[in-house]
Amino acid sequence: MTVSGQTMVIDYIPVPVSVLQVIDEAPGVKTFSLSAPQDEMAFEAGQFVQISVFGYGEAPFTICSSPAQRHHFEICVSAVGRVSNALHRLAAGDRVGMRGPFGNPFPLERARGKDLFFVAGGTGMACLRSVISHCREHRSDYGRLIIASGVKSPEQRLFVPDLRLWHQDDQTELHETVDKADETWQGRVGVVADIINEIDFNPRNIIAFVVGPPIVFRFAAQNFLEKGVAEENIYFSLERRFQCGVGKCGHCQINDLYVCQDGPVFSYSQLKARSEAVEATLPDS
Amino acid sequence: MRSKPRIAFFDFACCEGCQLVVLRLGEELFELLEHVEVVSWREVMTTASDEYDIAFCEGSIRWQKDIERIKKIRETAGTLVSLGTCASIGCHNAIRNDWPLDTLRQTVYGDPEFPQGIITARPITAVVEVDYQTFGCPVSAPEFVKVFKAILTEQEYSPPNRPVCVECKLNDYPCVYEKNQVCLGPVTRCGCNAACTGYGDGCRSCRGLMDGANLEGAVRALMANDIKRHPIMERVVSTHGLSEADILQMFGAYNTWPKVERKDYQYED
Amino acid sequence: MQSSIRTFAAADLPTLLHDWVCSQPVMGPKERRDQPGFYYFDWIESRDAELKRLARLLADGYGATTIPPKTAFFPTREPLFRFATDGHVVPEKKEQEKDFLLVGVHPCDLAALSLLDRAYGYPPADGRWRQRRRLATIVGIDCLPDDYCFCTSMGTSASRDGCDLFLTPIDGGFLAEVHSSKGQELLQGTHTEEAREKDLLAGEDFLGKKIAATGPRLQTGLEEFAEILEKTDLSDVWERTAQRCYSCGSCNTTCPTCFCFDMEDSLESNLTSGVRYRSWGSCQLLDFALIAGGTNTRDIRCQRVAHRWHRKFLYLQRQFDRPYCTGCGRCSRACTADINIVDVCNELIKLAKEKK
Amino acid sequence: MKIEINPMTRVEGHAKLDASGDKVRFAVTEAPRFFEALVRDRSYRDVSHIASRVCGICAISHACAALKATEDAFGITTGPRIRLLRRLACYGEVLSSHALHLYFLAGPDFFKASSAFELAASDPEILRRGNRLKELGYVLCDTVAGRHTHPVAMRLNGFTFVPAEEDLTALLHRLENGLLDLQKTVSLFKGRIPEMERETEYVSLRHPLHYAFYEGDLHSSEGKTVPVAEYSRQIREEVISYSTAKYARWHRDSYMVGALARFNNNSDQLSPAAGEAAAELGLEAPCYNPFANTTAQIVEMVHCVEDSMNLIEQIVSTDHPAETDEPVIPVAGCGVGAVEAPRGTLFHEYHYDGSGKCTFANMVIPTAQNLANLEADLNALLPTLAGRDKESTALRLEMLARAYDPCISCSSH
Ligand SMILES: Cc1cc2nc3c(=O)[nH]c(=O)nc-3n(C[C@H](O)[C@H](O)[C@H](O)COP(=O)(O)OP(=O)(O)OC[C@H]3O[C@@H](n4cnc5c(N)ncnc54)[C@H](O)[C@@H]3O)c2cc1C
Ligand code: SF4
Ligand code: SF4
Ligand code: SF4
Repeated sequence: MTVSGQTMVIDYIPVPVSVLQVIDEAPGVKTFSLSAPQDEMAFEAGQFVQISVFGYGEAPFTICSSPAQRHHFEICVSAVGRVSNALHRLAAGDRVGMRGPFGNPFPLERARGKDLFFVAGGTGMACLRSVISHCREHRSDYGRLIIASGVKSPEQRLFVPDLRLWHQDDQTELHETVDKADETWQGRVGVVADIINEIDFNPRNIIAFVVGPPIVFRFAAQNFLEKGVAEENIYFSLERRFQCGVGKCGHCQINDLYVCQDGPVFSYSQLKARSEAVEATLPDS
Repeated sequence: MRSKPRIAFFDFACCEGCQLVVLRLGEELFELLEHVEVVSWREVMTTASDEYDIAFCEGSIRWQKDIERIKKIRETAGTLVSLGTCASIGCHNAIRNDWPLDTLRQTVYGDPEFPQGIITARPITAVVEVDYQTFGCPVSAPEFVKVFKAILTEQEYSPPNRPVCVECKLNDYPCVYEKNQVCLGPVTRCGCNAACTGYGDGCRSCRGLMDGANLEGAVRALMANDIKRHPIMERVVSTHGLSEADILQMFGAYNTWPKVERKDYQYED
Repeated sequence: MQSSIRTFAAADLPTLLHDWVCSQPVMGPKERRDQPGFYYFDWIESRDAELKRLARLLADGYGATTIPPKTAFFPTREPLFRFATDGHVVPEKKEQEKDFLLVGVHPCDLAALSLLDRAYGYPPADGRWRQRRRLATIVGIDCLPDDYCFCTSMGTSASRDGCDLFLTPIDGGFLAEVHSSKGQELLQGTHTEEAREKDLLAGEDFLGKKIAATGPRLQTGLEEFAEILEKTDLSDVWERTAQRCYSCGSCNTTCPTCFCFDMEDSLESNLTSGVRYRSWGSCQLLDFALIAGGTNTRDIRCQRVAHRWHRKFLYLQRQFDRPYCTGCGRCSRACTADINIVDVCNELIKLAKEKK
Repeated sequence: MKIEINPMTRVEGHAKLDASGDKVRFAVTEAPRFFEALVRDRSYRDVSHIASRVCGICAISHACAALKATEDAFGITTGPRIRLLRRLACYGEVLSSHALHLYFLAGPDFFKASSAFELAASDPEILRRGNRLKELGYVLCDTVAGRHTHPVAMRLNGFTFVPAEEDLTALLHRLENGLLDLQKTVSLFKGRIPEMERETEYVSLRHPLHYAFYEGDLHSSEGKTVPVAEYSRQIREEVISYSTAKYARWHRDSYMVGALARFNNNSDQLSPAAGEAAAELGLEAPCYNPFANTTAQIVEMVHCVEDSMNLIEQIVSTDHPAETDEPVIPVAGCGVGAVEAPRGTLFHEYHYDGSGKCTFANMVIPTAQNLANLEADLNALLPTLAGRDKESTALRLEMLARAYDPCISCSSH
């Protein structure tokens, strides 16, 4: 079991991994720290694993910990269905199955020397945390690291200790917003895509990474495009439901692309002409 | 480990075939029951309890007093399961709503007034919300088992939204159209493992129409008219010579309840 | 291995089959006794009556099976592994870890197996498919078309892809093309002769007859067809087709080249152990493209119908250089809504021409 | 003493039993489903399928009665093989239904248990055996009709599917084992049946050649035999104010149908092993003990198992076709069909118009026919229980009601 691409034959049999720790992230969202199979987990930021809760099924989750951390890895899961709810009932010491990692990572080679703009809507942060951690660990390889994060309400914020850190040090520029504030929230209120319009950046030197619900994809893309960011420099990480993770079961197809193999990270230019990429349908089209 | 959940079986107007299907599971049932404590099951037990966690309800609502009874069950049970087509979508019971109650009473008892207390027939799902639905007349055993296990392992269960044809194919059963029989399988929710078509009889849609079923397409495919057909379908249509009314009546045998919304219905409740 | 062509007498077929069945498990076509004309692939028992029936089907020809022979490598529903809910997994013992023989595969189905070799072989390869393919020896047989076959348009009428031995019925016997050493071995126990000129001609004659008898035809080449699908707005045809389509998936579940699947965990009554199964899927089913949050990227029937043609004749054509259709006609035969794949293709072609 | 048992448990359907003073009442409280009305206007194709939904326990009997009535209306005479197969399915149903009654419904009373599960806790083998016998009956039905509840393969003038010879002969071995289980059943229940005596009229079908289940004429122990088509002129049905099931009478105020009635009328035609079982159980015709209905059921189970083997041999050696693709041509007409359901004689009558739409239906259900007789028996039993406490009186009354094996949802249909 190694990084996808090197795994040449697949038999759909997961390897058991242990739950090391369960962290309550937000209502309905938990982070699981899982042991790496054979104590070694090689992956790149943006890749996902297929997690099995036996008796319930299997589902894809992006690894949300830093690729530098190899003895264990983390996934952040919102409870929406069969597997995710079952995961939420697990505790440290329980075992789950894992296959992968699979999928294409974020194109960090292309991003070298560029300013990076991360836009996370809701649990989208789960998907971006790994790449953000990586960029901070390799700070000198990149220009500005701008992070826009939006959640429905303050209690929905994920990775609060990380957010605090990203806020405090000067390595990252973190902009947070909530759809609806409460008494604990003094920060910005409003939709996350608007942050793109409020910040000065050089559109020609930007690589944007967007993850969120379809509405966030649509408005973020529109705003970046209006600012003059090239289509091929806007990246999305998409979600579909699928069974295999290796381009066989057919469920994740977006027209001719397989989310599991050609993605889950896609550039806007790849998606815009594809009718089934609902995330890339611009709001006014 | 928490203590065993208490389960109860209840029946309303029906043939009690669903309970027989459950009883017929035999050894498998006994194994499943290891995980629970059966506290009420009138058909096979004398003792009964008013406290239970999981209730399986079979049958349709027929008497006025059934409404109170099912509401009480709903309040008591943490998990409520509608068992079979009568409970989930009304089954044949709902056909009776096509007729005024007086006519029915006159036809059967020779007295338009007797018995009293009867209301429009409806599935229990029309009165209370249920947590799990099972279908089939009688309930499909594999689905019952699946739901039972899903409840015990706290899983969701969404009834399959695919037609019986899928199960015919996966079992390599011949399509009954090739036997010159009409089949409603292409629009019927699967989950029965093609119980009827496997024995050469057309599906009668006892598990109800699946979501997004193409009824118009079915009428078009089965109705005697002059569209171009392939030989198998041609033979079926020419021998059975179905009219649109016939086709809709076939679909209606188990699927009549939703029509209750119709304006020309006489409500009796 | 040099390919050679031999002949043997029809009367020798039953003994040949007997030898094969004695040496390894054999899967071949059968006809349902309660429904003549319905064929299926199944394991052949060594009983005389069963071998005679098989010999008859091979000699007289048999119509396409409803479920294609890919089932030998990818069963309609198969256990992947057993598990314990505490996280212990045990690979399911593969039923056929032994070599086996698949006999009576028609040319279009040979082509289909090789298409699936490409799809399942594309890295990372599907281990189960590959393993079973390696264990199998395949004997193909030539056939004559029925009203639905259109292999000539798909270039599969004379396919010998991946077969070890290929039989063509000729007067009084069979022409046996040997395509591998395994194929050669299969003939060892029987008296065969080098094919003579006249036998080869008889073989060609058979193919000629087959091609001549194949009625339905695609009105354009395959690459042009892919282009039509890519470039033209064909919604009229999609909508017309979707009005009839049930989304029942029978077109996919009978197709020899479809390879989508679903996986499902099934718990045993003890609730602590179970089996993960995989079973054939279908992109025509309503839930196929459902994603978390309840969005369905193909919730409209018309999108699903279009996807089927796009996937078969455009996406996979571009990925593997072959359309994922062999012209076997199974989907049209199975469709209870009378949707005929060739008719729809030709309607699409016609519409594209009109739009030009 | 006032006793009310509501609802009756371990019976099929909803009923209540109340006794106050010296009067006992057995009231069917099951909701009527108006089957006789809802088949009206529907196509002949659906009638037998809707009819089988009257009852989950005797689904095959309802389907057979409906098919026979419809065939009668359309002037169809079924071939011998079809009749043999249907008889086999009826045997399966009788076996499974009686096994259900014996081991799951009535049985626990004889062992002071409140349910079969409780019984299983003390002796799991009893429940297993009951389950095996029930399953054997179902398997017979499955083999012939696709499944027991509700049969799929039975159609007008034939079957949509006919079991292969191997499938039928494979049953023989199971049937032999069934006989062994039945021997144990005989010893288990022997001597446990309460005593009582009340002579009444016994009604069943009677066939000149065999112990009637699937076919025969209507016969009364009063000495009268009429064709079943006569049923409505002989038997009077009557609506009772407190019950949604109708009561029936023929020569007397009430009559009994079911296993005991059949035994009393036809015991001369029982299979050899069934005859032996009857002798061992001390059952002799005529028997006037209604509790012995349960005993008669055991005897009938033996008969069904033994004669099934016989039937299978006949079916295998008859090659008259039973499966057909040919559509039935409906004609205007009326037809009556009667079978012996596990609980007694079941009549269906249908009228069709020329297009095959049903214009009239009537179903006379065994349990309904028994109700008047059951009440009479209960009223005869009550005075003999004087001196017992309330609980044991109630139990005894309940046991008598259960002995009739009432099928209540059926009776109000
Ligand atoms: C590459 C990738 C990375 C991902 N990363 C993450 C991650 O980091 N964190 C995370 O939380 N999620 C992630 N997801 C999403 C996650 O995989 C899905 O939410 C997945 O469906 C969860 O599986 P489940 O079994 O819990 O839910 P499912 O049981 O599959 O249900 C999911 C949803 O589907 C709907 N649904 C399912 N079945 C039906 C039906 N029959 N009828 C109607 N609706 C139905 C329901 O609305 C439900 O909300 C990722 C997905 C992909 C593809
Ligand atoms: S028999 Fe019915 S359900 Fe089965 S494939 Fe044919 S049409 Fe579909
Ligand atoms: S078989 Fe026909 S009706 Fe069914 S999904 Fe395919 S095209 Fe549609
Ligand atoms: S698409 Fe139809 S004709 Fe083509 S290979 Fe599949 S089943 Fe055969």
